[in-house]
Amino acid sequence: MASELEVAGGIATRREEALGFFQKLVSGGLGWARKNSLWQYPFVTACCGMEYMSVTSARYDIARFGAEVPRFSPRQADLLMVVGTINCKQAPILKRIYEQMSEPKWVIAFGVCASSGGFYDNYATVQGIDHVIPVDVYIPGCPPRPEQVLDGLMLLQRKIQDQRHKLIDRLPPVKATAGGSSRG
Amino acid sequence: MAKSVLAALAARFPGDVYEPYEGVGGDDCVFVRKSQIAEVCHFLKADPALAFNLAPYITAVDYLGLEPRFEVVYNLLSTVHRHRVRLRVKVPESDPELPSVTGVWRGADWFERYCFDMYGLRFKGHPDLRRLLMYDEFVGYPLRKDYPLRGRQPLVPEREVNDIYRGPGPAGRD
Amino acid sequence: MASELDKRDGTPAGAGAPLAPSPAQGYAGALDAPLHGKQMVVNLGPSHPAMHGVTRAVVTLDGETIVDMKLDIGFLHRGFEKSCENLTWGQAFPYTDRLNYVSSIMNNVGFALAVEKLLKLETPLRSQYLRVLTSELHRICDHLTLVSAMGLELGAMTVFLYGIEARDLIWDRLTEICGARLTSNYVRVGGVSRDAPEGWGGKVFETLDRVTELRETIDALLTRNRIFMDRTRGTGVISREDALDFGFTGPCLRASGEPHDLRKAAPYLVYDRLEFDVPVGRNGDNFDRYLMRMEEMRQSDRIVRQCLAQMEPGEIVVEDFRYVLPPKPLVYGTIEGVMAHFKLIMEGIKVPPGEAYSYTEAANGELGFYLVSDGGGRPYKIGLRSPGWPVLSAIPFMTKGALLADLVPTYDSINMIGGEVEQ
Amino acid sequence: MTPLQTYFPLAVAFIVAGGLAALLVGLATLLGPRRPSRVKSAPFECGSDPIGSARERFGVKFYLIALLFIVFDVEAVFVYPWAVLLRDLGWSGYLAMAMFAFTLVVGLAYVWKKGALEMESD
Repeated sequence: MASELEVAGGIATRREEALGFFQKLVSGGLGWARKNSLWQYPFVTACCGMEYMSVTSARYDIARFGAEVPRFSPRQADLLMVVGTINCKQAPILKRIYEQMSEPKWVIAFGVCASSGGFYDNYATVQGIDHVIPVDVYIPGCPPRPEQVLDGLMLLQRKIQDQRHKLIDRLPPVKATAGGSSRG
Repeated sequence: MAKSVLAALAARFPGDVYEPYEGVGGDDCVFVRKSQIAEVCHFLKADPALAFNLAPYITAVDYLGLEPRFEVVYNLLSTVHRHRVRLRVKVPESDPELPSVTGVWRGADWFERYCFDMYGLRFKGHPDLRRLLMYDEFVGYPLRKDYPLRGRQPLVPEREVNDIYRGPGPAGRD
Repeated sequence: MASELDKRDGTPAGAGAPLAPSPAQGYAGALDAPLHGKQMVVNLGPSHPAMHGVTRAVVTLDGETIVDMKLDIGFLHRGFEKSCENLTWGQAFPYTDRLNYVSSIMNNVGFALAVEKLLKLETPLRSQYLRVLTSELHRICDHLTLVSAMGLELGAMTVFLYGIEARDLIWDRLTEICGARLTSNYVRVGGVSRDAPEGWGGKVFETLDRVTELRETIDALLTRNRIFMDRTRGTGVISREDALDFGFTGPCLRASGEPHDLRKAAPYLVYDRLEFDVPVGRNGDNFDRYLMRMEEMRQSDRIVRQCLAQMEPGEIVVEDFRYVLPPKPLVYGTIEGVMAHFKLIMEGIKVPPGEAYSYTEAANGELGFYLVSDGGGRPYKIGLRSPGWPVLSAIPFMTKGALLADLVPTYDSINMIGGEVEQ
Repeated sequence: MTPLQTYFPLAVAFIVAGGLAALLVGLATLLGPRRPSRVKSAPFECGSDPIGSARERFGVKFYLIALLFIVFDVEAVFVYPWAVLLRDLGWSGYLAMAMFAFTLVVGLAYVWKKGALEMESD
């Protein structure tokens, strides 16, 4: 769900057109609802955390975009905000938290270190969290100014609005696979 | 007042404390033989005239190419007399083992684990000598001069990202 | 029968006190037989708000009390030393910003003083004043962040909003002088990079008044707050000898009663011309560490005002092109300027071979840089003694036997900054 | 006002409350996509591998505290309606309540002396 941007295209029959119309209606409605209540999981590690504090505080208020509530459990969060440098020891933690987040979920790489490793090009740092998890919006800046963060959030909201949201979206429950290390 | 520290040390440990010199900016430094470092530190802390009661900053340096390759540096401070001393201990690469000073100060615990984690220097008598910063699956000692700068050992299988061209990165140590 | 029952569901092997000889012979004894619970191991992992996202504490709990704790750090180890060994001396400054990223200018000043100690370089008076001025502004930011985070994690949301608002105001003034809100990259070897814009002093005075107002509001909200006192008074206690034995420096050491402050013990830059006093606590618990920060903010406020008063116009950087980039007109105009510029950028400052240890009083304590230079333009080794490092290593000692809920204010009051502890 | 009408506002309140709750929870479960996976069902321990199981035996003092809480909480529930009707019940109501409260105070004294209230002792 995170970043598969399916854009409906090609020649559609009348029935598909009708169905398409309802699809678009539902997708638009769900997109509007989801984009305006993004509850974020602040995966804060480094200096961008200070800028994150300013973004969520009174002056550059993120609450105007509905993303004010930080939820520290992946079950209740829609938006994984990776704030700061992710090093090789933190990568499995990040991957597990991303997988434990419940759909629909999106990922923002907050700051240059999360987007591409920043100027820590050495043995310890993961060169960008897209090596570990799929990312929706990259926010440059070290640390990015709060306005940049809000701009990144608005970009994500436009993406959510244009995304295709299905009304009933189920996948068969996974069969109890035997064994398998939990670090998978 | 600084000369008294080196004088007291030279008097107390004639053979093991050698080449005292005045470092840059007036610090007094002295070399200590590897086997005696624990006793010297114990003496420096216990002696009321010196009273180096603050846990020292311990770090290691990798002089690749010189014979005793590694060197462990102890920067001590006494908050009573407000004077400092720097002990330098030469450690050959063939036997990177030296006695631990955690018996003297409990604060030295993590500094020694850092030296072990980054340079591979073992400390005899350390209660819990494991890697401090790097993960246990990491092979090798990253801060050694012969370890490559970008020697990443990822824990998680890397996803292939083909839309971004990553340049060669900053110029290495030419 | 009862003793059989007692034996079967007695304490499992290896946890709690060994099974006492079963007192359950008589009927009454059975009721008083100790029924120990099994100790639960909780993993306060890296991605946890109380652990500031970068430390993992594996805590063994007996009910609510912490029996044992193992700290696992390194989740923000970014290879500071290795990276800096492959850069020139001037390029290492942005890396030092990100060590204690809440008060970044202090790391710059610490690193610049260390390099200047190796170079035996004397910086002009105005640049020393500017360094002290901006360092103290960043010290206020650091203490504000600690107080607001401590308030937030003990439930006081308003304190957090006031603190961050005050910090944003100071960041605005710092943006005017260094160009960046947080990672200032303001200091250079031999001086500072920019002079204060005119009228800056007046704006700093206004900001300081507003910050004082906000800080006194926070003080009124927290210091005599029943809940805050109950949560922080008497928790995370460390005595003066233990603090010294663990290597505490800075506000955490002074909270335990040891009046050691490098700005007074070994004054550097212009600290000997400024009068300020150093608060010293008594019983080394979280409440004292919080009071240290509040009092130090007032002292820093005094220092900044004195600096602004005593500062006269003059050179802001030493006029020696072997260490300092020449101004642009000289670079474009003269051949020496171009040569100096090229040599400095490509090969860096030629620091004479040698090693030096320099120490400054950063917001959390003694920030030490142990530099080794092999004569080339790149540092051979940068050893960083971060003030928060030994304090964090004492957390298992300080919280042994405390309640799990006391771990949060203790962890906050030592102001663990991932960037400097895990380099 | 027939007895039924007096309870009508109460019924409306229950319906609105129940309906709102059902609506919110129902919409969330209906519209929420389901992508179950093995890692997602593993317990969340701040991103690291979970250690030990949550169902451990903990000290018996927690059970005692919970039991005492229920006893005295229920007593508080009885006190509320009595407090509302204090004037109308007159002395007989007061005496009845006093008897009820006194028995619980005896219970509290026994528990206090027995030491079940201290959390420190194991």
